[in-house]
Amino acid sequence: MDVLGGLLVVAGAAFLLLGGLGLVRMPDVFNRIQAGTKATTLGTLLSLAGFAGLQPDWTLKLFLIGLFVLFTNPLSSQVLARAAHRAGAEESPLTTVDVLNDEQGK
Amino acid sequence: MSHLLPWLTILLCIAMLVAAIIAIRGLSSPIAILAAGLVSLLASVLFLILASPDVAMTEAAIGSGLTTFLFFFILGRVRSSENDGGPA
Amino acid sequence: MIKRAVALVLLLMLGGIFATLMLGYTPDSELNLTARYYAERTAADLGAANIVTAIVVTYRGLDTLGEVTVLFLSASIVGLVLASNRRPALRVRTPVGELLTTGARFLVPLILLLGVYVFVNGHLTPGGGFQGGAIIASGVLLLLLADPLRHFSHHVIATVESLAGLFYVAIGLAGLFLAGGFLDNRLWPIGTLGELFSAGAIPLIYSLIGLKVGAEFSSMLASLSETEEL
Amino acid sequence: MAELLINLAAMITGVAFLLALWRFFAGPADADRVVAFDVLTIIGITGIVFVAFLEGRGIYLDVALVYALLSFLGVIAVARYLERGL
Amino acid sequence: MAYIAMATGFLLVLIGFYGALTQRNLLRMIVAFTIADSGVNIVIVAIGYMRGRTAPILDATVSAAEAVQRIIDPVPQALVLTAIVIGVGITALMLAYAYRLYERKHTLDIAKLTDLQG
Amino acid sequence: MRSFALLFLTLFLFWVLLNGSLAPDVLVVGAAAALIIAALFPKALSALTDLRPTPRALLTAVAYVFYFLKELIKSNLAVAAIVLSPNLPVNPGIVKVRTKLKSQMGRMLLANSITLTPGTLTVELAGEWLYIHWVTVDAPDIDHATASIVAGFERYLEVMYG
Repeated sequence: MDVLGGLLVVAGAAFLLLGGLGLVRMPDVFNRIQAGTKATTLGTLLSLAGFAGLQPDWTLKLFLIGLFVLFTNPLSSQVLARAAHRAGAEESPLTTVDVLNDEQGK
Repeated sequence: MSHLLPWLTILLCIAMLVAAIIAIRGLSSPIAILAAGLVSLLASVLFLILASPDVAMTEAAIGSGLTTFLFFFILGRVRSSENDGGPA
Repeated sequence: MIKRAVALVLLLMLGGIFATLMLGYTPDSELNLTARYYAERTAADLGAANIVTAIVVTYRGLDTLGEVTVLFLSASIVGLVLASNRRPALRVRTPVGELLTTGARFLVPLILLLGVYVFVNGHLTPGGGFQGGAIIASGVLLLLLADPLRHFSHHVIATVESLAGLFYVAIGLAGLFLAGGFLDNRLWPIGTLGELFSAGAIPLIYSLIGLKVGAEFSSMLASLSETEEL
Repeated sequence: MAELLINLAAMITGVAFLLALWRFFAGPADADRVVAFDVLTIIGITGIVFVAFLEGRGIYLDVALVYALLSFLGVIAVARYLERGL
Repeated sequence: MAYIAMATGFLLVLIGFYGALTQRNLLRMIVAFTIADSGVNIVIVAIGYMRGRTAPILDATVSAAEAVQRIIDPVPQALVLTAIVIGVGITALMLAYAYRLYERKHTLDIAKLTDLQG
Repeated sequence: MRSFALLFLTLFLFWVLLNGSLAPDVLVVGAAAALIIAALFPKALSALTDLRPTPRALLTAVAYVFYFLKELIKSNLAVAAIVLSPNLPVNPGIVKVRTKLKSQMGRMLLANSITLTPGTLTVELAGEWLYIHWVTVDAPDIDHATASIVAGFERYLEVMYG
């Protein structure tokens, strides 16, 4: 159980690292939000599961924390993405299509 | 395993100093405010390392939402003639 | 330029003072006299598991009353300073997206309940009235972010605030007559360490402080939100 | 074994923290820094759970709970400011 | 750890004061003040920290009997707790005054504010 | 009335989870607090508000959780593949898709799920239209994009919320 928990924590940390790496490497704001949200959400959830394995007494609290992360993290990312788009954030030259830009007449 | 905590402290302290310097020398006002918010969020983790969960919770509850919001609210109100002074 | 040089010189002097303070500092290895008293007596005398709470609410209860008053004063002054230009109807430049409104409607009750949890359990877990009040104000803040034109009733906020304050002082006075002194928590038996209904009046007092602090922060937010865009 | 794994995880999380911090420091636009801020707060939640585990105190998790539920408010405030809604 | 935290706290105070003294924008002076505020809080909490001890909350891990040997000094924490809350009140007050000032003079730049004089 | 009761139930359940105890004093305080908060926010939503009270909906909810976790892990492996490959094979763009969901809670869950799954991020939600940022755009027109992004989750959420 301890080893399994430890492995889960390491996997979570690896996903967090992936999120950080994506944040540094991706070309524009939207892609960075993508990498940031997904990888860090899964990373946090996995670490919390791992700690629940290491300390079974804490499972309930860790579950609640995971639930909150699951709801608040995508919400803040979406609001931020909308704001970035409205504020006219620069898109990477690789961008192929942007329906929203065309419709808002920018 | 407690030898990890000093390293964590050092990491947090470096990050806080970097954020504080951004807050002072940063280019734009929103980033300065955001950096100040980051200082208080990291301070909350530091308080937890210093074994004061009460203080850490206060800092997390207040530093994350309330203070940042107050600053951005006033900044949004006075936005029209943005004279971003910066250091003299 | 001269200003900056003067600032640097001042800061160098201040830094020197700080450095000598740091060099002269040796950490204690034993608790000092006051802390030892609190550590030894809190559990037996007051029945509170969180010693910081015991200090804030009971041992230094009068100071906390003063602090809440200072906060009340600063909230009132913020209201007063911003009072002259209240406009009923403002417009928002960018409407709020549906995602944020739905998210706020979903999350606000949970945030408020978390605030209640934090201040009701102030004597057992980290947290208490000040943290709980700040969390409740954060719930109000999320409402405000999701609907910038929302109108908060100053009347209700003021009523909650003053009722909480009134009961706080009343319990303090009751302590003077029924127990050992002003704000003494031993109005009724202190119960078993670690249960929710323990530590005498501490959960009640801290809940009242929580409501009062929450109302004060909310009133600051409400008076700010009614200002006009310049 | 578990101890080794925890050490490894702490190191990896530290590197992730530094990467996000770099993005906060360097990010060309305001929005980039806000994304970095968001990621830093989420890594902070894991950090708090780490501290709770290392100190062996379950009650520290309450702080993580508050942190998880409130840290997104700052990001939303900034976002509303950026889209000129505040 | 206490030393590292204390040094950081002092440095934050210095950085905050430097910012408050050299900034020209009133809003950013207030930001600098809040940083100095956090610095002071960190210093006070760091003074109360003792190596190898834990938080002053009694539960299954720390019983009431062994509290004296196991917990750190709770007094600085109670002090900082109130200081943080008051700090927000002060910040809100400063921001309200800044808003009023902007309403009158239509600038937050210190140099321009002193030039205009009424 | 129904939404009030459901909100109360959700809050009460949350309270019990938070405290992790079933002592009578905890339950009394929790019931009082949940009652007051539910009375203060008649407009508030809970995850149960629009949920259809049929056994089928509940079973679908359980299935949905597993489907979502599977997609979440798949999405992270996809992001990993993109981030770790040296030449960043991205082809980003913003596309428009349509949803059939009417309930607000269902739409929020849909948006959140889309944000957390392979290469997609909800940018804006306006009426029945969702604007989605897609890291690797395969099909820019509405129908294809709807089929490949929304359909999977909608199948479950439609049964749950309608």
